[in-house]
Amino acid sequence: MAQNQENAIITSVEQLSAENFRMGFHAPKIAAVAHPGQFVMVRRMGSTDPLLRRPFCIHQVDDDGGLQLYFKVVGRGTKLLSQLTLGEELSILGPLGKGFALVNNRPACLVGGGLGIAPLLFLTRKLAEGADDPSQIRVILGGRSRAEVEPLVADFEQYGVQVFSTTDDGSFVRKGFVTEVLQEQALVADCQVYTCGPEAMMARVFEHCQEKGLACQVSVEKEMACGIGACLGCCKTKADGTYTHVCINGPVYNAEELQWKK
Amino acid sequence: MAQNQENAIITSVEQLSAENFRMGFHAPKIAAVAHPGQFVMVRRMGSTDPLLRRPFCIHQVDDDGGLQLYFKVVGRGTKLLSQLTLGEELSILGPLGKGFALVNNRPACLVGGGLGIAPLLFLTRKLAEGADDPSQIRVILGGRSRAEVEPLVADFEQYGVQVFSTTDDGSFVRKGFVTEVLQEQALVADCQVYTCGPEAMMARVFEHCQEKGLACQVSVEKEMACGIGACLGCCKTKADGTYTHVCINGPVYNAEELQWKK
Amino acid sequence: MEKISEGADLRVDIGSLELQNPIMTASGTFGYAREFSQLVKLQKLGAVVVKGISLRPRPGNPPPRIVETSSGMLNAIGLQNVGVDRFISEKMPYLQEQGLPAVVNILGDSLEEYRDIAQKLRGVKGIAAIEVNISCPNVKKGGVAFGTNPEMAARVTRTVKDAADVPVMVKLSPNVTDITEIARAVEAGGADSLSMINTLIGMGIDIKTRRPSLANIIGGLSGPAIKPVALRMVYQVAKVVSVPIIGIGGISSLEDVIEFLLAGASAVQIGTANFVDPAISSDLVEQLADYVQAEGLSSVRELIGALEA
Amino acid sequence: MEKISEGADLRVDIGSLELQNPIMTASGTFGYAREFSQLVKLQKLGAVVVKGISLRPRPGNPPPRIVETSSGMLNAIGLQNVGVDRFISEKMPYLQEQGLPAVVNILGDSLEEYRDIAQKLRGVKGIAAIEVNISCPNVKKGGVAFGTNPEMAARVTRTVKDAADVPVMVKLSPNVTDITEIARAVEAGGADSLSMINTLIGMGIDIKTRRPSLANIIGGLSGPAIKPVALRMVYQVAKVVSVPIIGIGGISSLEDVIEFLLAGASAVQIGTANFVDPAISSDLVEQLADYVQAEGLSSVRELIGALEA
Ligand SMILES: Cc1cc2nc3c(=O)[nH]c(=O)nc-3n(C[C@H](O)[C@H](O)[C@H](O)COP(=O)(O)OP(=O)(O)OC[C@H]3O[C@@H](n4cnc5c(N)ncnc54)[C@H](O)[C@@H]3O)c2cc1C
Ligand SMILES: Cc1cc2nc3c(=O)[nH]c(=O)nc-3n(C[C@H](O)[C@H](O)[C@H](O)COP(=O)(O)OP(=O)(O)OC[C@H]3O[C@@H](n4cnc5c(N)ncnc54)[C@H](O)[C@@H]3O)c2cc1C
Ligand SMILES: Cc1cc2nc3c(=O)[nH]c(=O)nc-3n(C[C@H](O)[C@H](O)[C@H](O)COP(=O)(O)O)c2cc1C
Ligand SMILES: Cc1cc2nc3c(=O)[nH]c(=O)nc-3n(C[C@H](O)[C@H](O)[C@H](O)COP(=O)(O)O)c2cc1C
Ligand code: FES
Ligand code: FES
Repeated sequence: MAQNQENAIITSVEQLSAENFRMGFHAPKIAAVAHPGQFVMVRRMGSTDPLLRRPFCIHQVDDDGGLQLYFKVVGRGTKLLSQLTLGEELSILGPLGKGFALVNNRPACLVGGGLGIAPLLFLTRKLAEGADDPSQIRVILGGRSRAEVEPLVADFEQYGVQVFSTTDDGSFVRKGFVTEVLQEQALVADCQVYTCGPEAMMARVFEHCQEKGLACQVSVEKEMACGIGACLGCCKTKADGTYTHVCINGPVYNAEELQWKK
Repeated sequence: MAQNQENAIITSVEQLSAENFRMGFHAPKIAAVAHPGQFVMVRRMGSTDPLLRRPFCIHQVDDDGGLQLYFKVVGRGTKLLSQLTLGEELSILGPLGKGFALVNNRPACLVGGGLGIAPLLFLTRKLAEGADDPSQIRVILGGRSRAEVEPLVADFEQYGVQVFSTTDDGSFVRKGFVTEVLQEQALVADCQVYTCGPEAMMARVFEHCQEKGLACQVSVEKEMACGIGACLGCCKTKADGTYTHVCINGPVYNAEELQWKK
Repeated sequence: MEKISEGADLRVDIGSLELQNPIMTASGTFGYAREFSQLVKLQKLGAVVVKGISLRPRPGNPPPRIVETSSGMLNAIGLQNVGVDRFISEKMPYLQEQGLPAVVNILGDSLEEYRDIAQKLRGVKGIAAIEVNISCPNVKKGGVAFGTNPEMAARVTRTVKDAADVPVMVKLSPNVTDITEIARAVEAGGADSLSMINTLIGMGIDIKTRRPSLANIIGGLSGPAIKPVALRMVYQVAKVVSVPIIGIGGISSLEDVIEFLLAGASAVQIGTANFVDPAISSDLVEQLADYVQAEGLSSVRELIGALEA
Repeated sequence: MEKISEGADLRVDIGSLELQNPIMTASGTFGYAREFSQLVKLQKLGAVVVKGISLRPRPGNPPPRIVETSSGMLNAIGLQNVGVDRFISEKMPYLQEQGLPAVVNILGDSLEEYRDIAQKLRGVKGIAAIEVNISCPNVKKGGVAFGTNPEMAARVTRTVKDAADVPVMVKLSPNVTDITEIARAVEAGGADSLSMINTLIGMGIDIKTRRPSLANIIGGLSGPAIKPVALRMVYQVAKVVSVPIIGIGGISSLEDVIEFLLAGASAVQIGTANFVDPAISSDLVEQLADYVQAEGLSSVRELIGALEA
């Protein structure tokens, strides 16, 4: 694990919907070693409030040191982030955590809900690059409405994967939950499922995988202070009742490792 | 006193030197009632650090609701302020305090040092507007070096007043202190002196005025929390040893009212 | 702007005192209300607590008196005030004219001073309650603050209670090992309500001059920085006393107000936030009304102590 | 980047312990140092204080364990740690290899536990000192924290001092009425140095769920928010004890470090700031060296207690 703290310049800002933003940074050291499913912790300098860094999945990296985040404005930190403009500087710490275990050349199904779509783009690219037939990779994108899904579809389709979209309100493609789309896929037993999204959604995806005997990797969230295993703040209960620290043991887990609320 | 709290949009940003900025705002309610020598208190929203508003003299106002501040980056608050860009919004509270007592149609001499130049531009305009012969108004601008003085000269000259410049290091016009220029003016006894700048400079200007029997108004600074007489934080010792509150009784005083360090 | 929800019932009871809503302003941060007359809708406030009043006028501490800290500020105003007599003749009339429920914050060096102030305030129109600042040093006991010793805290409470003709609110100092011990003593001493917290004791240093940032060396820390401590103390005290509590400490938003109510406060005081946004106190009244309505509560009272813990 | 001033003498003495410079990291905020190995220049640090160690492993509190506050954070980690045996076998080797002076923070439920841990640490290579966390509840005394009672604080100090074979640093709790009383008691109990402060007790509430933000309800407040309180306590204690003091609380910049030294601290610990900027501790060593040089000081020791007040 090569961790870095970089002062990264903002190279792009896209507002994908009222609350969702995609931002590009020049963060060559982090981009060079990032793995899908890992995250970074971001901080604006010059003020002690908000104090702590904010964690975000690595949405995408490119070969020129570019790193993208895809985030939603939910509170003060993300609000301030969304107000930054091209050329401004941010401190980025990463890459952090354990990412997805890439299972190449086996059918894959990626299920993202809302902001859970964030880590799946980088993952899709890596899986597609390692696949003989990228069309065997299915990506299910769900969101509350059109704005959470539509702007991202083309980014996934460029890799030649099959993209299925669904929205809670039916404003884009079809009305329904990602799990319904997942059920229809009739996935083969050696298919690897990767999922990220709200806990309740991931719980349902996992339930489906258990029924079908599919391997399921989940990317989870937890409040974090340090991101590097030092504060012991980001603990989550495992299936066996003991604690795991999401920043170093996660954020990606095999779903059966964790305790899921029924 | 009509006080207002306005969310004001930034309409201009000029960087006059490495550390000195001039910023324009659309603050029509405040601009409409402002008087030279009054100040405003400014706050960036969205964070509790820095917490308190920062006080700045009103540098200039125009008839279209425009209000200008001239400030120097000395700490975190002014640093953040300097990083704001066109169109961003700031909360401005004002106008606050008692400004200069305008003595029209008497010779006037305005002495500004460094950032003390800030309130003198608005004052110059008002005095010039009220004067039969603006050329009887002398303005002495001093600073550590060229960058603190030169960019402001034309703004004063536009009102037909006499402008004298001096710099500590001689990098603009002449080398020396404002008091030297003041001494050379051989001001008549009914001349009104207005001064703003570092305490030591104002003390010397006042000393000169006492020697020559000239009336001297000074604009002083003090740490402030509220700006409206509520916190009692901004106290300064008067000549008689009692305290005065700069935000409501000042920032402009007749120099003899205050205690001056020898 | 005028969108205060019609139906919302914001009334709260501080013992025998009913307030139209739980938003008060904190002593020393709102002057004598008049200072804010153009910036806030005074009429909307639940009550106004005035700057601490002593028996005789006090000049206060030399400058510097304030310094900013991270999300907070230190003050060492030194209890500058005009004294109780001039307070009654010069400051009360405005509050009376405006019909603002005034809570008079009082302070003293000795039990006798507290008593004398309370007596002088008897019969003065417009005083809704006396708030007793017990963070002051007891000169006779070597300068130990009344509020740090349960026995002294109880005695000053009793003294004021006996002398006053209005409800007595006692304002607790947070600079103690066990706030519940002091709270219980003050309750036993006859307090009608408790307000908490006063400032934490802090200090700042100017490294350029190598001198303390405040002439008084130490000062009181207030603002958002102290909110977690204040909230914890309100929560702890609410569990052990039966008199109403007024929450104070760093309150700057509707969310903060609700946190204190949930923790067990019946009302709150807005302090340092008045400096940051002079309109905040009446804005919070409006926001609270909207919240109560939006949440479908029959009264703001439903929030008091409603924490699920 | 490598511009640490050659000539600057940063050495300080913590009793018999000489540190190459006064910058340490605070317990619970720096893991066991290894976590920071790629982000900080470990070799530059004066010392590393490890996460608090108990006699037996502890799982810690359920989540949520942390929540941000204005310029601070609350934590209720619940003293999760691997226990002293595994600490020695699993964590110490890295610190030994790196030659990092390790200060071992210890905690217990009883005097016996403190004693047993100190005994187990005897003879372990690389331990520069033991730091005794006395903010823990004394189970036998109904859960009152050792650090809030002068007598108990003195006894736990004496117990560890008698059992340990390295200097003993006692870490004071700020949640007390009179910190100087505790400090004196701990000094009399045999402490070689005092570190201060531990976290203030605070609380947060999530108004959406109406539940406390922390599963443990209350937690420890740290970060820049508490700096003024910490600085005040260091200043007060420095005036009444003769053992060295290590300042802790919200330190996040060179300016903060100097403030604590001026107030009377001989060294400082960097806590929450490590989360904000993982490189800060060694950066501060470099900045301090530059400062000492720029100010023309013959040694950083000239700053200690040099406040003009
Ligand atoms: C490993 C990891 C990866 C993440 N990746 C992304 C991503 O790619 N895109 C994205 O939009 N968001 C992501 N998040 C969530 C993101 O970190 C939070 O939305 C953000 O920290 C909120 O900051 P704020 O200041 O805007 O909100 P706050 O004002 O701090 O809080 C607003 C709300 O957000 C919740 N929240 C605050 N901090 C966190 C946190 N660390 N984790 C989860 N919820 C939090 C609070 O409980 C509250 O309800 C990720 C979180 C983790 C732990
Ligand atoms: C009535 C009044 C009018 C002013 N007008 C102007 C003006 O027109 N242009 C201008 O550039 N500056 C003006 N100042 C000073 C300006 O308010 C401070 O420079 C500013 O508040 C510093 O904020 P900061 O966060 O950048 O500095 P901080 O980080 O807060 O402090 C940096 C340095 O500035 C000093 N300082 C902090 N606050 C104040 C304060 N309120 N007054 C004086 N010094 C302070 C500190 O002691 C410290 O040395 C005025 C001050 C007052 C009281
Ligand atoms: C400038 C200032 C002056 C104060 N004066 C008094 C006072 O006279 N009497 C008193 O009981 N409290 C006084 N306080 C304390 C406040 O009323 C309040 O308890 C404290 O500031 C915490 O609330 P806050 O964080 O909202 O400011 C003062 C506080 C400040 C900041
Ligand atoms: C997440 C976290 C864990 C901590 N764990 C311990 C601990 O195990 N033992 C201890 O004595 N102090 C512990 N502390 C307290 C710190 O060492 C320090 O005293 C306190 O945080 C104040 O310093 P700061 O403001 O710089 O963080 C912890 C603090 C934090 C934030
Ligand atoms: S965030 Fe600090 S241990 Fe995981
Ligand atoms: S700044 Fe508050 S009284 Fe002057």
